[in-house]
Amino acid sequence: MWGWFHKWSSPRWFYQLSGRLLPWLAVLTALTLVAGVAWGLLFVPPDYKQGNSFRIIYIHVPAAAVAMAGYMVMAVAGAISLIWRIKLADMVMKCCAPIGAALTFLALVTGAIWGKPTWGTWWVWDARITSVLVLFFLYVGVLALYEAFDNKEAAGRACAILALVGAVNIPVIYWSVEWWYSLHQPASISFTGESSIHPSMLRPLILTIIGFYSFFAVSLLLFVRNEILNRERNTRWVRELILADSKV
Amino acid sequence: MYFNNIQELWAMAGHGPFVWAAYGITLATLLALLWVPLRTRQQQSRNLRAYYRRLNASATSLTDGEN
Amino acid sequence: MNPLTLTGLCRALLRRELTVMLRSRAELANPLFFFLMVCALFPLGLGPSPQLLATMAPGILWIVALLSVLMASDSLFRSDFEDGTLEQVLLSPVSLYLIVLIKTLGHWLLTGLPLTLLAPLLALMLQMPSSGLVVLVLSLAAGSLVLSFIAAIGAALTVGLKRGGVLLSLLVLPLFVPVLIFGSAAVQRAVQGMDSVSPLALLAAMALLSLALAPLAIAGALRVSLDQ
Amino acid sequence: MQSLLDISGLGFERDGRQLVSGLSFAVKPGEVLRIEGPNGAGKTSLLRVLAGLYSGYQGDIRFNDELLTSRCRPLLQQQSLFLGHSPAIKMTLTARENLEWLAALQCRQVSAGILEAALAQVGLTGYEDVPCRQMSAGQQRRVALARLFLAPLSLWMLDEPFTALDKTAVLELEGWINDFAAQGGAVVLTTHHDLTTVTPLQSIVLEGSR
Repeated sequence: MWGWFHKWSSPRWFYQLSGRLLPWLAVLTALTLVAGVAWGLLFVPPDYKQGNSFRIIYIHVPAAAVAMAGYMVMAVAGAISLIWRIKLADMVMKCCAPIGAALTFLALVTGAIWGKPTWGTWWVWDARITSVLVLFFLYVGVLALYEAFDNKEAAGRACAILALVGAVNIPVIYWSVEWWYSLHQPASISFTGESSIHPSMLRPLILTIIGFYSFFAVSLLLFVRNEILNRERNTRWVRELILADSKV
Repeated sequence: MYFNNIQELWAMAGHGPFVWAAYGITLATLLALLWVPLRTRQQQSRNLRAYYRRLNASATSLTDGEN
Repeated sequence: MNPLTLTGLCRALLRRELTVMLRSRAELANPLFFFLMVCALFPLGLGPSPQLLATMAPGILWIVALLSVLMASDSLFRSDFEDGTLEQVLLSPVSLYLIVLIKTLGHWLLTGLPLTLLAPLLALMLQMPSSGLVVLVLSLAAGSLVLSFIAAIGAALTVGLKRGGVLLSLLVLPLFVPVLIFGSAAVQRAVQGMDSVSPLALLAAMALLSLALAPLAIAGALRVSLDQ
Repeated sequence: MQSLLDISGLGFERDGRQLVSGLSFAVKPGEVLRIEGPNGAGKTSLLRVLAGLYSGYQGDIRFNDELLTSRCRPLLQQQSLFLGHSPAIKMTLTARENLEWLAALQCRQVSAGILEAALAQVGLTGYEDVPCRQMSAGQQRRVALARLFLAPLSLWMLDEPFTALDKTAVLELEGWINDFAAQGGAVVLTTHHDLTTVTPLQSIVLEGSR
């Protein structure tokens, strides 16, 4: 039973597989993002209450969703590398962190920009945005911990534990922030009030969400491939690949 | 298209600057998340080539790396 | 040389923790003075008006208590790491989960609990209505336990690092968010006369959950930090 | 005679350098094994790998023919003692409190008699209730060595045990090692001090990274 698991976790096999997958993923990302953005920006009528600023939803919501999913991917990869000590999982975890942090930051910035024209303040203490802010702090924690260790293998295992503890806490954090938000319900500044946006306007959102997920995969594969080459430098296949690469 | 001309699209009834700023920052971030790995890939192959040259000089063996 | 019973073992481990901490009494007082001083800063910063302070008191007390627990937790494993006793703990056949559980509980007894007992005094200082005092103590008792265990995870992760102090707060503050939310909400409700059973119940649930799960993460983190 | 500790094909690397690879040796009861080599050759690391403090190694370690996985090593931990560079005692505690706690870590209840006998053996009679902070470095090292006499052990792992010991203490320690070996115990140690009076002495030399 362990045969396939072992084969799948070999960096070389992953490098070859990702090489074949990347072009298709890149095309999928480009198509969905361009179509979704064009549809959302150009063709959908403005929201009767929020005007045109609601169009930012098409990038804000996917960024927040993928950032959260990215943290879960990081935690799972960390768990795999901790339990079975698979190098590949450690690399995937290490590469998830910067991408996830960037997407979380993007969600915060687009959220702030969206808040200004709609509610007149750059920062809205809405339940969703506050949770994304805490998620951003979790990412910063993992990045800072990884940099603090000299021995990178220990750094990987420490970050795996932190990511797991964080992942266990994310539902509690999201739920407690929702509870906190409903407790201090200010005037109905409801950010996440998609329900108030007409459903037909949300269709482009599906496209952009798919686009952001596949973008995450593309960027992650690119980072992981670099990491594989770096860590497997003493192997014959990497050497042949690099030296062959130089002729091109 | 909902907007009749480019000026209307750009202005977006006053919300244009915000919408375009948000989309601009998103585009920049996504491009950065693609450009950084591609950039390090080139630097890395340069470093690894130099590393292999040093390796040749001291002629140590390579593992087959099949694990 | 008869083998040690489980209760004997727990008693020996706990006695050692408490003796070590009680031997350096000054160190124990630091979190308390920190709690006192920072709470005193708020009226200086926000102005002395009793109404303003009364409404802010639950939040201030909880935030400063949280920071005091965080400050006290940095030294949890560091002194044992420096004099080599932590290495012997990892070499012990006794399950690391148990040792870490008792060590963190002992640490909480001498840092988290005193903070909880000091809080009512500061609440009066911050003009908080006395109707909230009981709930304040209850919420801080359960809350400081959760905070101590979460901070212990961060301390275990950063014990091997030279300048781990600031990093510790960076790691654990996001994890403190739910505790702070329910803790200060419970006290605020009590102050306004509403019943605060549900937040308190949630805090108690979190306390039990962290009591059971956190030692797993702490043990794992110690193994990683010392496995270099 | 069946070997107590059997190492085959042991290899590990530190900071990217392969310090040891393909190392195989065995330690039989009654033997004293000294690990030699230049500084940075991995002597301490090898000892830490044997004790189970460092799990980043390849190869097999068998204790009484039972393969030690990095997770479960209770048999080894119960019958052996590892003394590292630092004496592993709390300065604010007294010798008695330190030894009681360290014995509890080995699931052993130490009666006052045994504890005082162990301290007497290392020449610390009367120091039972003195905080270790007020002791000299040599005396603190003696408190750590007293742990060797708290319970019947079959393996000692000593890392530079002679540091901070004066002349007489060095001879005493060599005597204890000889007695322990005579009674069938095994000792693995690293030291720069040349062991004159230790009898059946094997040694392995780590050349250090090429």
